[in-house]
Amino acid sequence: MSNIINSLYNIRLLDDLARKETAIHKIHPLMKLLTTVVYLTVVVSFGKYEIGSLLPLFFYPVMVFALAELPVKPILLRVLFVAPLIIGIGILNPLFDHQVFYLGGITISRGWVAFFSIFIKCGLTVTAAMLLIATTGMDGLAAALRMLKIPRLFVLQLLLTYRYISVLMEEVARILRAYSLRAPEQKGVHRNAWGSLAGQLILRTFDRAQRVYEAMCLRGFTGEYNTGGYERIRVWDLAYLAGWVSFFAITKIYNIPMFIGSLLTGVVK
Amino acid sequence: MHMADALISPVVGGVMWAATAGVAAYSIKKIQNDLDEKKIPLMGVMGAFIFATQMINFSIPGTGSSGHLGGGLILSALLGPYEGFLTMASILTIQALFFADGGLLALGCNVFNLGFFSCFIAYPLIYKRIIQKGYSTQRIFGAAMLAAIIGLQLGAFGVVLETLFSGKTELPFGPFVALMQPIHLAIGVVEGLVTSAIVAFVWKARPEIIEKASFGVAIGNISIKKVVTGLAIIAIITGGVFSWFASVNSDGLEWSMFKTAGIEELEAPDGIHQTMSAIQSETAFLPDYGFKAPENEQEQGAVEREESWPAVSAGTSVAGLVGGAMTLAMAALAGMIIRLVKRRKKRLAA
Amino acid sequence: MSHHKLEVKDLHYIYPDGHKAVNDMSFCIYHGESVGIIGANGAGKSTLLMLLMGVLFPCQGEVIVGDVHVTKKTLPFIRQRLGMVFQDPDDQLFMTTVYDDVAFGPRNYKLEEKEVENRVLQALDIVGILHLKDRAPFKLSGGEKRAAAIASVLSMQPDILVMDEPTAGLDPKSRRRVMGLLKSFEHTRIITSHDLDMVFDLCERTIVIKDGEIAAQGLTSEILVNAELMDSCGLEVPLALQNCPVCGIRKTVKQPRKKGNDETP
Amino acid sequence: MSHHKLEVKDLHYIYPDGHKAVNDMSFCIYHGESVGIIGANGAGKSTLLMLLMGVLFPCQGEVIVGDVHVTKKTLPFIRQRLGMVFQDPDDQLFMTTVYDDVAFGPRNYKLEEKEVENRVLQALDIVGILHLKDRAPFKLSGGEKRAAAIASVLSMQPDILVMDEPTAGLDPKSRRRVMGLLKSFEHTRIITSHDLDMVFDLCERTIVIKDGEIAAQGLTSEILVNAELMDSCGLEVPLALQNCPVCGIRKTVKQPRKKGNDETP
Ligand SMILES: Nc1ncnc2c1ncn2[C@@H]1O[C@H](COP(=O)(O)OP(=O)(O)OP(=O)(O)O)[C@@H](O)[C@H]1O
Ligand SMILES: Nc1ncnc2c1ncn2[C@@H]1O[C@H](COP(=O)(O)OP(=O)(O)OP(=O)(O)O)[C@@H](O)[C@H]1O
Ligand SMILES: [Mg+2]
Ligand SMILES: [Mg+2]
Repeated sequence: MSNIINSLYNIRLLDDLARKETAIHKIHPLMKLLTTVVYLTVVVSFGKYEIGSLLPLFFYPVMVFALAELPVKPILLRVLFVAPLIIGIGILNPLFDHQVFYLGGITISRGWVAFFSIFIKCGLTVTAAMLLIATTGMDGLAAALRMLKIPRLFVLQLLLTYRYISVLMEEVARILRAYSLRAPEQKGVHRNAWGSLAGQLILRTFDRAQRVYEAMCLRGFTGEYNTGGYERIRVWDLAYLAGWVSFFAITKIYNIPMFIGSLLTGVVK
Repeated sequence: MHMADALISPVVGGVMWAATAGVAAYSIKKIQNDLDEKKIPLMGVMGAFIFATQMINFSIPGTGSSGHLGGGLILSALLGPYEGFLTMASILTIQALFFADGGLLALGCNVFNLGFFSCFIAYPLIYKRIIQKGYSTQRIFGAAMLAAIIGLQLGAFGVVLETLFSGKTELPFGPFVALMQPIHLAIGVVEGLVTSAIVAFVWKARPEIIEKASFGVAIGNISIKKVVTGLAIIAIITGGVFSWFASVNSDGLEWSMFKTAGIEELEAPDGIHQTMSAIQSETAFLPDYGFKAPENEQEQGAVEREESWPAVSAGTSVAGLVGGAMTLAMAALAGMIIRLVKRRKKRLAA
Repeated sequence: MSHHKLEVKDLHYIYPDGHKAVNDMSFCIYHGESVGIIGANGAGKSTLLMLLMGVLFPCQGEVIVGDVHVTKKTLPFIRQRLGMVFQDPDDQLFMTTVYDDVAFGPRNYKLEEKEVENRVLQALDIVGILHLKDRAPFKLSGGEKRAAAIASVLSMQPDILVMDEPTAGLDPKSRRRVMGLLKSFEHTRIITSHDLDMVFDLCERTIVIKDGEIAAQGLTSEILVNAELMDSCGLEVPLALQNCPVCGIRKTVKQPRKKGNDETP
Repeated sequence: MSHHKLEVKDLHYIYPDGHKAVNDMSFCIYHGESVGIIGANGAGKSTLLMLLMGVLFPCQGEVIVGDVHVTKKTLPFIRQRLGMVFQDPDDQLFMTTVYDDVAFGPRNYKLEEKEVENRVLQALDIVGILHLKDRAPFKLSGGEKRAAAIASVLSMQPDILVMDEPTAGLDPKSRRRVMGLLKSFEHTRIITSHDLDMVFDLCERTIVIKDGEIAAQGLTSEILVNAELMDSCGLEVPLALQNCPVCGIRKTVKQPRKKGNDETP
């Protein structure tokens, strides 16, 4: 119940954020999508014991957060929400990987290093995906997908699913509310009511689908979802992509923290 | 049982993406031929329905815990397998984007695990076979239960394999399987119960919906065979290309030697050739060497334990720690400066 | 302008489950007329509207818009001429912003983006929700949603406006606003509603439906005051005409159309 | 019977997105009273009802039923005393037959099956749909669904009945039936509606809400005829009280509760 309400807020929050008008929001959706994909790939391409060289990748989310003026807290909360699952799997590392090494007299387990590596990667990847949607929005993303020649059927379906999630979740919330009012002491829905409860919902869903489609046809829909002209890709958009991609490439090739570290420690010596 | 980005390697992610894209493309083609345009919004709304029902936690009798609907099977039963698969794909896409369930790179894996097995294996080979003899409440129950359990078992096994191949986390095969499969047996039972309850309900209330879905679309054994063959080919080719790429760049031991030597060597270029190959291998999506050539698997496994661990010397680690801290501090600083500047600009404008 | 005439001949419709929802209806609506369609829950009003719009196709009989029969082939033509507002605005708003939703129709007709913008802004202005144009439809209140749904149809500039219960769930003020809007629309209007006071106020002519058949049709000022007819069709005389708490029960009126204007704030 | 008093003190509620929906409301409803809650779309009526039912919990202030504060702990107790009928009966009916649906509540209280049956049959009888007991809820007409939803709450024998827009979307006859039913219920009733004629007819007392605050409360016969107040809250005087075609516009009434009865068929 509170779960479903929270989900609704989350969707709506990201949706609202996507309607801001900052420099990042104005960048072409396709470029943002590509940047994100490259970023994710680079993040996950680091080995399981690598932490140091991963760190420069923090620059990307930080910059986007700042430039797009996004609130940090709600998005990071979402990341934490996913964390238990990752921790659940990651925690097995210290259990199975007992090898240790010494660093300045301290014993450090390799398993723990792997665990932290996973943890950081989780944070970075999840944040990157949320940032993409929070700066691009679903319509923008759909436009980008169409430019990538993803079949219109799929894109259309994606958009409709997205749109109807809010409507249906509200319906579910109302049904659950009615249920809990008459079954005050239960957690979850009792199995006797499973089928009919979900069944009612599905019948309504079917009828709604029918009506939605009819409403679309009545307004001249013939199969192509027109979201209005997306501007052409500008040089600036390309520069954005190129800039980030080269940064990612550099972090991938050179261990920047090590470089900085050697410089500093070298100076100290 | 969503896979997360952080747990997969680019190779596994890429291969599964390719496989999923292949199945999706095939499904789209199938649907376009069928061209019942009304199905598009139906798929959209059904996707939303699955999404919404996943928020309903059903109490699992006797255990005090609760589970929710996976969705693949019910989508196939109500819409048909191709539509079901595509719908599942958009649900997972939205979950990845908005809820950080799974991730964009892992999307291929997730769609495959949750969509392919239930829509293209469990549905046609189990559910449809049983239901073909005619609908009845018992048969719906049996078919849904069996199909749901098997679909989820396959999916869970997929998760195990993908995780192992990715090698991001230290999980011995045995215990992992022993952990995953029973959990998903329980989830499968719930899924089966829910699916059969819903399908039985819809069948009683609006039989035309269900009967149309299963008999309207011709999903004979031939097309299934085609899908599976196509998939196998895609998987073999992509996997092959990647592994070939891997072995060319770093022939077995050499590769691991290179890794062991660590990064310092990179900064001391011994001629253009070496640098190039170093860059290439570092950028070739293969640090974890997910796809091992089968013949030297043993050896490879043994070597890998040693290899991906960077050489540790006190000097480099201190430098690494200092540098890491500096990098993070710089990132934070940059962010704060931008915020400050923006805020000041706004204040000036106001 | 007789080409905007809408004619229904011997219309029959049976739902796939065998339910006879529309049974031998015939009527004709002329250009610029405003016609109310009333009847009890389940009488067949919405089904009739769907048949007019070519959302459903009759089992027998025909619908003629101007000189064109409504068939699968002529649908694009028909739909450019008729605009329909659904009973539930949620069914109709499917884009992420109100603007995009209202622009959906014009964009489908491949108009220039400039022209689309003109039409959208104009439509939003008419219904008084220009300030909501960048909001998400699902965050609006019930009344605002209804207004957005109406705008999304107005932007297509239809010759015939069809509305299914346009005032349900609206507060009295918003109801008046929608009524004002419908009054100022100079093309043909076809309206179904349980709000008989609105029908009384807006429609010159009324068609009463009972169990899928036309029970009566004629001047609203004659039909709606016929207590017996209303009663037999699960309806009743509009509230404004019922027993005045001050002077007792009187049910005859002469000029229904004048009434609402005095009251509108 | 003062223990069925419902008291609201300094109630505040802010939706997680920061929207202030309820802002410092205080009122008290006594046993057996029938109270109308009215206000424009988005005024905060539904939010208020949810706070009363403990579906939402206030950010500040409290709701007291009898002597019990509404908190997470007291919810089972509260919900046995308050029954709520939702705006859309579809949300409320989820079992496969009307009987099971009405029996759902009592069964959750672990009553004897004999007692359950008694209650169900009695509830169905009150709303007049005993003959529908073995039908599937989703196959009923709108009015029948509404009646079933009410029965499903009555069977829990609440001391306080809460209804959100009980007559929306109903045809005039069904509306009268629901009104008759509410009239005959002798416990406390709290009703929100845009159907001010119904409120006028059913409720002795009315609370007017505007932008989450109480704009006025008092006798219905005084509040609803106050054209200025109504207007400032996005409402208007009930239709039956608006210009009587015979005696002109008059807005004072003495005995609202008598009116409807003469008309009900
Ligand atoms: N998809 C359907 N399949 C079978 N019967 C249907 C379907 N839709 C509607 N009906 C039936 O057809 C009849 C007419 O329905 P319709 O929706 O036209 O009524 P209506 O006059 O619009 O009622 P309301 O005032 O409640 O909106 C009803 O008896 C209804 O049960
Ligand atoms: N889940 C929500 N999140 C944020 N704001 C909400 C939510 N639900 C309602 N609101 C807002 O709170 C205000 C009060 O809503 P509420 O549903 O109580 O209105 P209402 O008086 O019942 O209106 P109506 O007559 O349309 O039913 C509205 O402005 C609405 O936009
Ligand atoms: Mg209708
Ligand atoms: Mg409300």
